[in-house]
Parts: sequence; structure tokens; C-alpha cells
Amino acid sequence: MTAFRALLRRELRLALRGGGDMLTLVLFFVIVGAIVPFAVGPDQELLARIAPGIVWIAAFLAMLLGLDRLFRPDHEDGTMILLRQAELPLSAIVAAKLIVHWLVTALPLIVASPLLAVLLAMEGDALWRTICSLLLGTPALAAFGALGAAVTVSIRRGALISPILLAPLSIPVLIFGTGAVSVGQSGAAMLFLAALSLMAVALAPFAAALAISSAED
Amino acid sequence: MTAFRALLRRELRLALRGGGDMLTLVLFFVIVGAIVPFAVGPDQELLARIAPGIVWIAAFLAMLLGLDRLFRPDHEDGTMILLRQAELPLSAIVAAKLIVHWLVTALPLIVASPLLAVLLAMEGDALWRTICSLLLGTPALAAFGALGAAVTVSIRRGALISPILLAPLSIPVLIFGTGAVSVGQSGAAMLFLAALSLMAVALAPFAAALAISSAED
Amino acid sequence: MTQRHLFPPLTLCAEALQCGRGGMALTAPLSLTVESGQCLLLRGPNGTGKTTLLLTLAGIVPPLEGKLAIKGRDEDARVLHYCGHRNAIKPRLTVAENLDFWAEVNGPSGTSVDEALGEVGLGHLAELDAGYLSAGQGRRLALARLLVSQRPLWLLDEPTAALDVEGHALVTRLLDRHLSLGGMAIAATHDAITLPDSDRVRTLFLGVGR
Amino acid sequence: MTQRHLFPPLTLCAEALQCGRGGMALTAPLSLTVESGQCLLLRGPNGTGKTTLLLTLAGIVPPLEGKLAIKGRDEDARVLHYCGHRNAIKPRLTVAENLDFWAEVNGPSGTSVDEALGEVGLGHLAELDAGYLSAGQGRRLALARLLVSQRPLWLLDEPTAALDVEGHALVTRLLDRHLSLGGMAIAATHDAITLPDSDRVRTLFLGVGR
Amino acid sequence: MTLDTTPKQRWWNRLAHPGQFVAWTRPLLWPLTVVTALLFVAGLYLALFQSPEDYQMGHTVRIMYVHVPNAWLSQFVYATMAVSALGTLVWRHPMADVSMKAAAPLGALFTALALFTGALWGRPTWGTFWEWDGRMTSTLVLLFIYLGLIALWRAFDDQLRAARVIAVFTLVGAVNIPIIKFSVDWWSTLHQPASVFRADGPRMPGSILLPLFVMFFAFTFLFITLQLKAMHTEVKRRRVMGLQRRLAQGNAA
Ligand code: HEM
Ligand SMILES: Nc1ncnc2c1ncn2[C@@H]1O[C@H](COP(=O)(O)OP(=O)(O)OP(=O)(O)O)[C@@H](O)[C@H]1O
Ligand SMILES: Nc1ncnc2c1ncn2[C@@H]1O[C@H](COP(=O)(O)OP(=O)(O)OP(=O)(O)O)[C@@H](O)[C@H]1O
Ligand SMILES: [Mg+2]
Ligand SMILES: [Mg+2]
Repeated sequence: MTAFRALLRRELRLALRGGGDMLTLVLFFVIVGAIVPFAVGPDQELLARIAPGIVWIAAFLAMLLGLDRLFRPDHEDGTMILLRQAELPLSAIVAAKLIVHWLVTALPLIVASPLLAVLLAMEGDALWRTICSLLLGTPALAAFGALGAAVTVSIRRGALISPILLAPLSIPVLIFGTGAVSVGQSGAAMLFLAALSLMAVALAPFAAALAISSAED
Repeated sequence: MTAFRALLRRELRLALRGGGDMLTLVLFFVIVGAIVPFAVGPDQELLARIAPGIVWIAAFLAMLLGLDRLFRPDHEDGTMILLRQAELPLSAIVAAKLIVHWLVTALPLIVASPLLAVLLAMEGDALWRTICSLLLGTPALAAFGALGAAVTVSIRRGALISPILLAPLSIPVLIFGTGAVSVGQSGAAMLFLAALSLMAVALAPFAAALAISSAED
Repeated sequence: MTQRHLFPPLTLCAEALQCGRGGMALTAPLSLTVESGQCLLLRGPNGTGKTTLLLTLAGIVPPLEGKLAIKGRDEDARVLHYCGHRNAIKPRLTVAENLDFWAEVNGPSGTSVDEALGEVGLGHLAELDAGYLSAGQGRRLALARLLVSQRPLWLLDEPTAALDVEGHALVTRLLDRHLSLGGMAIAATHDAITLPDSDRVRTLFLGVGR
Repeated sequence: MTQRHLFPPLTLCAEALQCGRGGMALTAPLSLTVESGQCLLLRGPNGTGKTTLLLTLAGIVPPLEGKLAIKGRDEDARVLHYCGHRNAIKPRLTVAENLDFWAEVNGPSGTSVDEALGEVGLGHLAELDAGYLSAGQGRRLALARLLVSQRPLWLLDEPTAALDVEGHALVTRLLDRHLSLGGMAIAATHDAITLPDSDRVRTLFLGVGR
Repeated sequence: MTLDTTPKQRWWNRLAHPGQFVAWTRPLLWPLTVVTALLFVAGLYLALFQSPEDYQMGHTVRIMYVHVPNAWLSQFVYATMAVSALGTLVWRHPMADVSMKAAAPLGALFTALALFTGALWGRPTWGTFWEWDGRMTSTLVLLFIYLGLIALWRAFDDQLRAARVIAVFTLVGAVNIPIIKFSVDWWSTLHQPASVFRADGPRMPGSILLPLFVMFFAFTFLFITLQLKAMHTEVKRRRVMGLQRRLAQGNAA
């Protein structure tokens, strides 16, 4: 257990030192979101309508950008090999990384979404639904991402996340996510999201661990 | 000159052997496009109205994904130090990388844009104008991107900082890009785009080279 | 020897073990046994599979043929330290933080972090960003990792790489103490490692055929 | 010596050169001159600034104090090869492709790629993915880079690291030939490098104060 | 390859040494503070009591006396940073780094104030806090640039190396800001036929211009004072960090 905590602490330190600090993370989402009006035009009610999609895309992008740093550095500087000799199983290690990854990429988005809401002229309850859907959905994105990153690291050196995993897994999340915000029957979508996240978070660590350990360095 | 060609060849090889990188970008591009209808709802003419903006946003975000690959690997395995002893100036090296970056990130997107056009219910000539505007505008995006990557090359997790730096710089490109597609005076916008790209591509290599050479240790 | 043993008596024995990379065999099938208190030196030209053999023993690379067992261990306990070419050091964390992390992840069963750092001669750099360490200092930090948590089997891949003269002495000292505590070590090296009592050391030459 | 010189006579001279990292001085101000055909060995404990000095000479790290000049060069020509701790090798390119690239980027003024690979003993691996090379093989590939394009000044950082006995001989051979062609070399090393005629070699001890 | 690092003897090189700079400029700090305070008193008095209400905006017009100076400073500070960046890149002037770093948060502050007061102003005048009006939007973008620079400064750990890199980006930003302004105006006219408020300065009566100018100088002096103070603290911070590093390094070489 103390080993797990040590891992969490270290991952957090690494994430927050050097460019990853909270200011940066929050800025990231606000700016990515604030770009949109320049492209689609400053029409308030239009913005309000696409706002959920924008927020979810921003989340997706942020997850993708962060993923690259999830396993590759450890794989390349030999840390992975040593972690496999550690007191705790590889899946636990992946889980720790997953948690931190969510904390430093997804959470700031959720924190920053009110700001985005103002810029994109979202009204109150849509904002609430957005936050809920993000809370429910981003874990799934993180988990699938971790799986993709693990497979990529083990198969190909130095490439973006393997798309074959990426697309089919994350598209449903995004669709349900946006659905949960915008459409009338957001309740059902929320349920789907929750289910997806539960399943993904439960399975991803083991799958990812398998992928990594099967990568003969 | 042969040195320059050698650089181009190597960068291309590395990019193409990486496997699904391009596929990832294109998938991301398409996913972004596919999300929006779910957010906006199936209102055809509204979709058609915001389509250019969506395409440009998608392109911008997709081009952020490839950025971290541009200089960091060379920086971390010591290649950059050696390249500074090469027969050709650092700015030329950056230029070569820039060209390849455009070829392997922007070009696939442009090829894939008809797909997006279908998803977003664009009609024919709008599609053409989109492709033209992308052809004219993406070089500027790539150039700014190279600059951002160069500035953040020595920062771990620079992946999240460069978008923050790039977004404000890219706003004119987005504005004129969408302007070139949608509005009546698309001609003027196209001209602005071309001018922007010319300027950016002309200046970025030197600025980036300066940044790299002062960040390198 | 007078000193009481710290580790339970273990025996690592491999029978007709053939290891290779990407499905292609590198070494001829080899059988070896290493007992507590013994050290096995792997020597041989570059690319003859020393690292591969160590990785196989560590269980990272699956062997192509033969079997491999460590007798006398209780199953769930981790028995080995691997110290490879790349000394997994995280920039952005201070030297002390790096070592702390490994102490907690591998179980702080060995000496304290400060002692270990002092032992390998990095005591004065404890608070420095580990990314700034020089090559040899990094190597020393990697060695310190072996001290903070006790494990009977050390697998060392060129432990003396990038170390200065005093560093070579350090490695010998550490190895000798580890053995005298009843540990075992397998080290691939190109430099000469001469322990005080030479009967503990055996040398295995790989790929002399080539 | 009988062999005619290939390189123009150059002199590298540093006056009261003080180099350091992050604005902090590491070495006392040192003045040195190296002439064509001479080799300077940098020795000293870990972390005394050998790599830093080499990087400063290569113009990567700005010096804190003092002057540094290479006399007799024509300005625009690149005169030096740097071969550092990290031997910049790209996985996903074959060994031959890696070397080809450097040959073309640095100008193919030296031996051909195949010869160079044979010289360093990687001839049989030319088509292997360079990411698979063993530590020593990677080092050899890094050394081959010095051969494919002629440059008068070699800056070598622990060239013998991870090399086997035959590899040490290789480094000595390469150095000797380079010097006899009128080149110069500055090498930081912990192992003994003994060239045939010892008057060519001078040794600079760093940080013995500490 | 001849790099010469002997300090050149130009007039501004005597300010190059951080310690000296602090020593020479500390005496200026108090007078500046006093002047700023006086200007603010006068300006606020004029603005609040001596200037007429607007016939349509009422008392809210007085926000302008805060808003416009901030809006102007938001651009002026960036100019300062750009000049400092030149100082860093071209003349390698040590204090240029410091001033560049010190100015970024101040610029962000003033820009945020311009946005905030503008938004406050917008509420009564347009009924919404935020309108994608050209000028406001480009100010928002400017704020983003400032924040990006701050994040960049925080991301680097070696401040000496950071300075040159960030200087490059600052200059690129300086080149881009006019382009951004232009494009945003093009965009806003594209999307909104008439800007909501047309506030053209010169046509204002003197009774508004005078307090505006006083406030304007007050804020500018405020910036100068804060900038000096920030530079001093930055110099101190670097000295401390240097010491810490030496300690961490063990040997005070
Ligand atoms: C977030 C909201 C706003 C922002 C970011 C903003 C920004 C600016 C900027 C950048 C300037 C130019 C200063 C210069 O030319 O040096 C300016 C000037 C001015 N603004 Fe605003 N503004 C905002 C809202 C408003 C509102 C709501 C009003 C009044 C209804 C207003 C009235 C003025 C006036 C009268 C000037 C001075 C005239 C001039 O300089 O041309 N602003 N503002
Ligand atoms: N993943 C891999 N796939 C295929 N071949 C590999 C792989 N990794 C290494 N090799 C090959 O296996 C051989 C042995 O590599 P290994 O690292 O074990 O050698 P080594 O004895 O450690 O050499 P050195 O003394 O240089 O460290 C090398 O020739 C290398 O080309
Ligand atoms: N970027 C940096 N910033 C601050 N200090 C640094 C940096 N890089 C290295 N150092 C410090 O500079 C000192 C010298 O490093 P250097 O790599 O030159 O030593 P070295 O002589 O090459 O040692 P080795 O023999 O182990 O290679 C080390 O103590 C290290 O802690
Ligand atoms: Mg090896
Ligand atoms: Mg070194």
C-alpha cells in the first residue's frame, strides 16, 4: 500500500513539475475552447449549442496529448523493467498512473469548464450536465487511452497512440458524452457513460499491464 | 543540398515507419467532425453553416498532436547536438523538419477533408473552397507549430504548453481560413491566408533555430 | 566466514538455458548454478548476449529453451535487483526523491536513503535535480538503489560503466559485502572486477566461438 | 612521420577558459593548446566537468569566462566531431541508414559507409534495426560516424564505454590513425588509452583538488 | 569559432550587473511611489467629482477612467517586454531578462483589469458581460498571450536558458499582435455589422479628456513603479536560487 502511495506521489510530482503545473493545464482547456468562436463565429446561441461538443473534444485532445507521457518515458529510460521487480503487481502500477493521468488532465478541464461556459454562452443547467458528464465519462477516456498507450509502447517505438484502439473505443464515449449534455434523454446517456467508465477503469489496468509485460523490452 | 535531401529522406522514413501516426491524425480529424452533429443535432443547414469552422478547428487540433514528435526525440537522444555540427545551418534543418511535418500531418488531413465534408453536409463548392483554404493555411499552422515545439523542446510535458502558446498565434489563420470558405469575400481571405503562410514559413525556421540553439545544452 | 548470513540460502540453477532475442537464439544452451555467497562474471565480446542472458534471468525476456529456477525462495517474495545499461533516473526529481521512491516501491528493507547516498558518494548532491547528474553520478545513483532494499540476487549489467577509479573500488566493495552477507550476484562486465577472496568468483565466457 | 598530413595544421587554444553549468563554475580557469597530431586526455573523478568542458569546446555550452579559438581554420567549415555519452541512434532506421544519414549530413568526405561499418565490426549487422543494437554495438556505430566524414578535431566523451577488449583496441587504432593524419583529439575517459607513440598524448587531470 | 565573453564597456553595461542595478535604482522607488499616489488622488478626484455624467450611460461612464488606461497599458507593457526581449537576444543584457520576466504578470494584470472593467461597463451598456466585439476580443487574445508567457516562465527551471528562448517567442508575439488585431477586427465586422459602442476618443469634451489623461499617467507610473519593484525581487530571487544550487551542488566552485 505504501508502495502504491509512493507511486502516486512520484507520478504527481513528475506531472506537476516542469510545465505541467495547474495553471498550464487549466489554461489549456480554456484556450482550446476559446479558439472555437473565431472559427464558427461569435453567434451566442450557436456557440451555446455546440459548446458541449467543444468541451468534450477539448477533453479528448487533452487526454491524447497527455497519453504520450504515460508509459513511454518509463519504458525508454528502463524504469519499466525495474518496476516489474517492484513489490506491487504491474496492474497496480498502471492503475496508479491512470489515476494521476486523470487527475492532471481531466480534472483541470472539469474545474475550468465554468470559464469555458461563460465564453461559450452556456446557460446554467447545461453547464451542470456538462460537468456531470465529464465526471462520468473522462475516466473511460483515460482508461482506453492508457490501454492504447501501453500497446503502442510495447509494439512500436516512438509513435502516436495506436489508432486502431483509439477510435472504436473513444467514439462512443464522446457521443454519449455530448448526448448527455445536449439531448433531452440525457439520463440514459449518463448511465451509458457511467457503465462505460466502470468497465473501462476496471479492465484497462490488467489489459495494459498484460500488453506491457508482453513487450520483451 | 544533398544534406538537406538526406534530412528530408530520414524524417520521412521515421514518420512513415512509425506506423499509424498519420492514421491517428486523420482519425482524430474525422472524430472531431463526427462529434459535432451529435452536439448540434441533425439540423442540416446549421451544420453546413458551421462546417468550415469545424473543419478548421479539427485541422488545428489535429496538427497539435504531431508536434511533440518534431524536435523532442532528437533533443533527448543527443541527435540535436550533433546536427548543430552538420554541414547545413540549424535553420535549414528546422525547415526540412517543417516540410516533412506538413507532409505527414497537414496533407493527410486535406485528403481526408471530403469525408468530413460529407459528415457535415457541405455542398460541393464549399468543399472546394475548404480544400483550397486548407492548402493555403496549413503551412502557417505548421510553421507556428514548429516554433512552439522549438520553444518547449527542453521542457518535459511541453506537449501541453505549446498549444497554449500556439492558439493565440493561430487565431488569424483560423479566422481567414473560415472566412475563405464561408463568406462572400473569400478572395480577400485567401490572399490573407497566403500572405500569412508565406511570412510564417519564411520566418519560423530562423526563430525556431534560435530557440533551439539557446535551449540546447 | 565469521559474519552471519542475512539472506536465506538460495541456489539459482539454469539447465540447458538458451536465450535469444526476437525468437533467434544468441547463446548456446548453457547450464549454470550460482549459490549464496557466489558471484558469476559474464564476459565476452559485444553483442554476444550478456544483457540478454541477464534479462532472461530477470524474467523480462522469455527463454527459448531450457528451464530456470531459484531454489529455496518463497514464491511471492521478490528476490532480485536488476541494474541495467540504462539507469532509470527521473529528471525533475531530486536525487533523494529518486532513491526514496525506489526504497518505498521495493520495500525499505536495506540501509536508509541518506546512508546509501553517502555510501556511493552522492551525499552532497541529495537535493540536486537528478537530471543534472553526470554519467558517473547517475551510475552511482543506480547502484545506491541496490542498497536501500535488501534482495539476495543482484543482476548487474556493466556496473562499472562510466565510473572513475574510486567508483570501481566502490563496486568491488559493495559486491564483496553483498556476497559476505550471503547474497549472490551475476555481473556482465568488460572491466576487470577482482574481489578480495577469489574463490567466490567464477567467470563465464560467452560467444568466444565467434 | 612518413605519412603525409591530410588536414591543414590547426591549433585549438583556450585562454583562462572557465566552463560551468547553469551559470555555476565547475572547473578552475584553464588554458590549453592542442596542435595537429596531438591528443589530449581528460581524466578526473565523476562530476568534475569533463563532459561540460567537451561541450564547451564544441560550442554547445557557453563558457563562463575566457577565450576559445581554433587557429588556422577557414571560418565557415565545420571542424569538429562530437561523440557524447548518448550515441544519437534512431530506432526504426537500419544501422546502414543511420550511418548513411550522418555521412550525407556531415559530408561524405571520409570512408564509405560499408567500410566504416566493417572497420568498427558491425558489417554483418548493416541491415538490422538500429534500435536492437546492444550497448557496445551502439557505441561502435557512434564511432563509425567519425569515419564517414573527415573532421580534424574529435571530441570524444568516454569513447570506450561499454566496449569489449577488442573495442578498446579499435578506439586506440582509430585515434592513432586520426592523429597520424594530422588530426587532433580530446577525449574524456576513465579507462587507460595508450597510443603507440606516447609523445603525442598529453593528459589533463580535472578536479583533483576535490 | 571565437567566442569572446569579456564585458564590453558601454554606458549601459554599468547597469548590466544586477547588484549594481538594484543599488542604483532603489533610490528611485520611493519618489515614484509618491508621484503615483498623488496622480491617483488627483485623477480619481477629477474623475469622480469634476467630470459630467454621460447622457445615456450615467455614472457608469466613470468606469472608462479606469478602463481606458488599463486597455492602453495592456499594449504598452507588451511593448516593454518586446524591447527587453531585444535586449536579451541582441545585447545579451542581463537585466533585460529580468525586466522581461517581471513585466509578464503585470501585463496580464492590466489586461485582465481592462477586460474586467470593460465587462462591468458592458453590463449596463449592452446588457451582457461579454460581447465578441473586435476590440474586446483582441484584448482577450492578448491576455492569453500573457498567460502563455507566464506559464512558459514557470515551466523552465534554468532561468538563464529560459530567457533567450522566451525572448524569441515574445518577439514573435510582438510581430503577430498587430496581425491578430487586424484579423479580429475583420472578423468582428464580418459577423456584426455595427460595433455596439463607438467610442472615438478625440471627440470627447475636455472635462472628460483631462481626468482621462491624469488617470492615464497615474496608471503608467503605477506600472513603472511595480516593474522596478518586481525586477528587484526577481534579482533577489535569482541570487537565493543560485546559493541554493551551490549548496545542492556541494562545492562552491
Ligand atoms: C471586456 C470588455 C472590453 C474590453 C476588453 C475593451 C477593450 C478596450 C480597448 C483595447 C480599448 C483601446 C484602448 C486604446 O485604444 O488604447 C478600449 C477603449 C475604449 N473602450 Fe473598451 N473595452 C471593453 C468594453 C468597453 C465598453 C463596454 C465600453 C463602453 C460602453 C468601452 C468603451 C471604451 C472607450 C470609450 C474607449 C476609449 C476610446 C478609445 O480609446 O478609442 N469599452 N477598450
Ligand atoms: N529486441 C531485439 N530483437 C532482435 N535482436 C536483438 C534485440 N535486442 C538485441 N538484439 C541483438 O541481440 C544481440 C545481443 O544483445 P545484447 O545486448 O545481449 O549483447 P551484450 O552481450 O549485452 O553486448 P554488450 O556487451 O554490447 O552489452 C545483439 O547482437 C543485438 O543485435
Ligand atoms: N544542466 C546542468 N545544470 C547544473 N549542473 C549540471 C548540469 N549538468 C551537469 N551538472 C553538474 O555539473 C557537474 C559536471 O558534470 P559533467 O557531466 O561535466 O561531469 P563529468 O566530468 O562528465 O562526469 P562523468 O565522468 O561522470 O561523466 C556534475 O556535478 C553535475 O551535477
Ligand atoms: Mg549489454
Ligand atoms: Mg561525462
